[in-house]
Amino acid sequence: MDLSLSTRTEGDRTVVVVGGEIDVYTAPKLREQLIDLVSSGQYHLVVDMEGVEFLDSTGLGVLVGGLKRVRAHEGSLRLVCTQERILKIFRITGLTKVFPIHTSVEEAVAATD
Amino acid sequence: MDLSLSTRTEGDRTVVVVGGEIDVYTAPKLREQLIDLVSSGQYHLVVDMEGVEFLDSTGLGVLVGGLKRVRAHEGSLRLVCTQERILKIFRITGLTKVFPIHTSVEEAVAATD
Amino acid sequence: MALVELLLSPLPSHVRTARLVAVAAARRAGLDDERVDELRLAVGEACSRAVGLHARHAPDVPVRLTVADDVSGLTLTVSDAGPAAGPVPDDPAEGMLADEPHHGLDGHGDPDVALAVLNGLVDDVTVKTEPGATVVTMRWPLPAGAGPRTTIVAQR
Amino acid sequence: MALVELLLSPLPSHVRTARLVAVAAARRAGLDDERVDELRLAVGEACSRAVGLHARHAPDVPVRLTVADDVSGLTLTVSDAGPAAGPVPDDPAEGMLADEPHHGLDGHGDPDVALAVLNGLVDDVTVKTEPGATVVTMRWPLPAGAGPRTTIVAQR
Ligand SMILES: Nc1ncnc2c1ncn2[C@@H]1O[C@H](COP(=O)(O)OP(=O)(O)O)[C@@H](O)[C@H]1O
Ligand SMILES: Nc1ncnc2c1ncn2[C@@H]1O[C@H](COP(=O)(O)OP(=O)(O)O)[C@@H](O)[C@H]1O
Repeated sequence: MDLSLSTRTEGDRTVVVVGGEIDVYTAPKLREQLIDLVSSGQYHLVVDMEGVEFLDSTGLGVLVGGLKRVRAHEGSLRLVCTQERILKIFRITGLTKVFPIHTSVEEAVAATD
Repeated sequence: MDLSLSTRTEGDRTVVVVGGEIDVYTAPKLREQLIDLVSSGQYHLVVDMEGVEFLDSTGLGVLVGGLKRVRAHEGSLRLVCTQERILKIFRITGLTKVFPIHTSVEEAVAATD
Repeated sequence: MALVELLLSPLPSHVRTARLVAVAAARRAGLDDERVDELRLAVGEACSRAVGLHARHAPDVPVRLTVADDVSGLTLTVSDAGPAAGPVPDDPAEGMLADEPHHGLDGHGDPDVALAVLNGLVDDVTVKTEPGATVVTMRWPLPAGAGPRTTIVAQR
Repeated sequence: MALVELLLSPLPSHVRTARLVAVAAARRAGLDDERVDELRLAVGEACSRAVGLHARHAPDVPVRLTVADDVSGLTLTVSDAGPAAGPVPDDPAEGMLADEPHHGLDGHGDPDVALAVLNGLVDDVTVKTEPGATVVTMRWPLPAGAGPRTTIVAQR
């Protein structure tokens, strides 16, 4: 399964909907996408992972890279994820402490903490 | 995809419905099935291949083996197949001259030539 | 050049693994679906043949599949250590009908019929035989601009 | 013992091939679906790690995956020729946040984070390091009576 990416704007947030497999093969596309968004001045990102079927540590690295980029501009990167398999990988690596993880895009878009 | 097999009787014919992949891994099961039928006195077989997704030369060998067995009892082995990919393998090996190939189970069950 | 090499102990189930690997590599390289179907069957034939020969003659030696792709196309080889391949039969059906009824009872098919299918199926196939070894080489050209598929839909 | 050995030139797409092979072998061996998901990710991590190291340090040397199953279980090994693995980081998140922003820009992830995921995920994993080489060995027990699935429905 390949990676699919689409982006839309909701208020001051940019929602990136990711589907398919984020692995060492497809992660560069996601990295490009995140870099493009930050370069074009979009610093408040919501990454919707509900359609993600596979995520490995390379994908985690890309998300952390995105987080560092938006933080450099006082931005935010929020995740939407309710899949236990995927959440487990965030827990194993301690990244649940680093990313705000929401159960829906609405919740993530509304969040301000 | 594994092999699925089911048999039913229609008049004096026994219809064997085969689904999935007939390859070197699953062909022994089909061979067993054909041997069992002949051992139990069923010499007029119709093999419905419409659900077959993959067939290799090992599978062809098993069908030919079945044909030889029923012929030893003046029986018949008819195939039902309309899938071009599968028909091609029968053509390449010259087996279209050996097996009566029908477009439906009804046609095969009714055939007497 | 991207290269995958698969060594398989001679078991029927491993033929499936070989098909999986070859099909995945072919899709990745951009081969179209119809050719992928052809390749799946061709690799299966070459590997069933090799696995059958090894099971009978060299059970401890692995069968070797390589898949390589470069801009010009996809090249697959299947190497076995069985007795050298005979000539491809003109009329495989006749041979199959003439076989003893117990023929193929070890679960493996007839290596010559596998070769006949390969030859009938693949445009560019060569079979190189030496005493006690055979290498089947198959080539498929790749469509221009073929490559890995990634869907990017950006709506800003 | 059924053995599959896969040699891969160090390309990201080959990590997918490795996952495919391992998952097919595990399903065939009868591993349950939840464990298969675990194995898919674990093999992916071990191979991404190895492929990344080879791409940087030994681009001409293939990465090696073996899958073996016997009655007691399924054993997978991934061997690389990169610099020996360091200790598994206690807090991978911290390390990732501390990395230079250009880190991982060659498309490959952090080998230590991959190891941390492997360790957190798989119950029975050992990492054997020598200077310039690492072998990751993972084992999964197989359910009693596991084996290839074939459906036979006979209604006479
Ligand atoms: N290498 C293999 N050896 C034996 N059986 C296999 C192999 N690969 C796949 N299978 C069998 O075929 C079935 C279908 O395979 P596949 O199409 O790859 O997976 P699925 O449809 O379950 O996603 C699997 O459940 C497995 O039992
Ligand atoms: N080894 C691989 N390398 C790169 N891409 C792959 C690989 N295996 C699969 N893919 C990609 O993932 C897609 C889905 O793979 P898979 O689930 O095996 O097949 P499908 O769903 O088409 O039956 C394929 O169409 C292919 O583009």
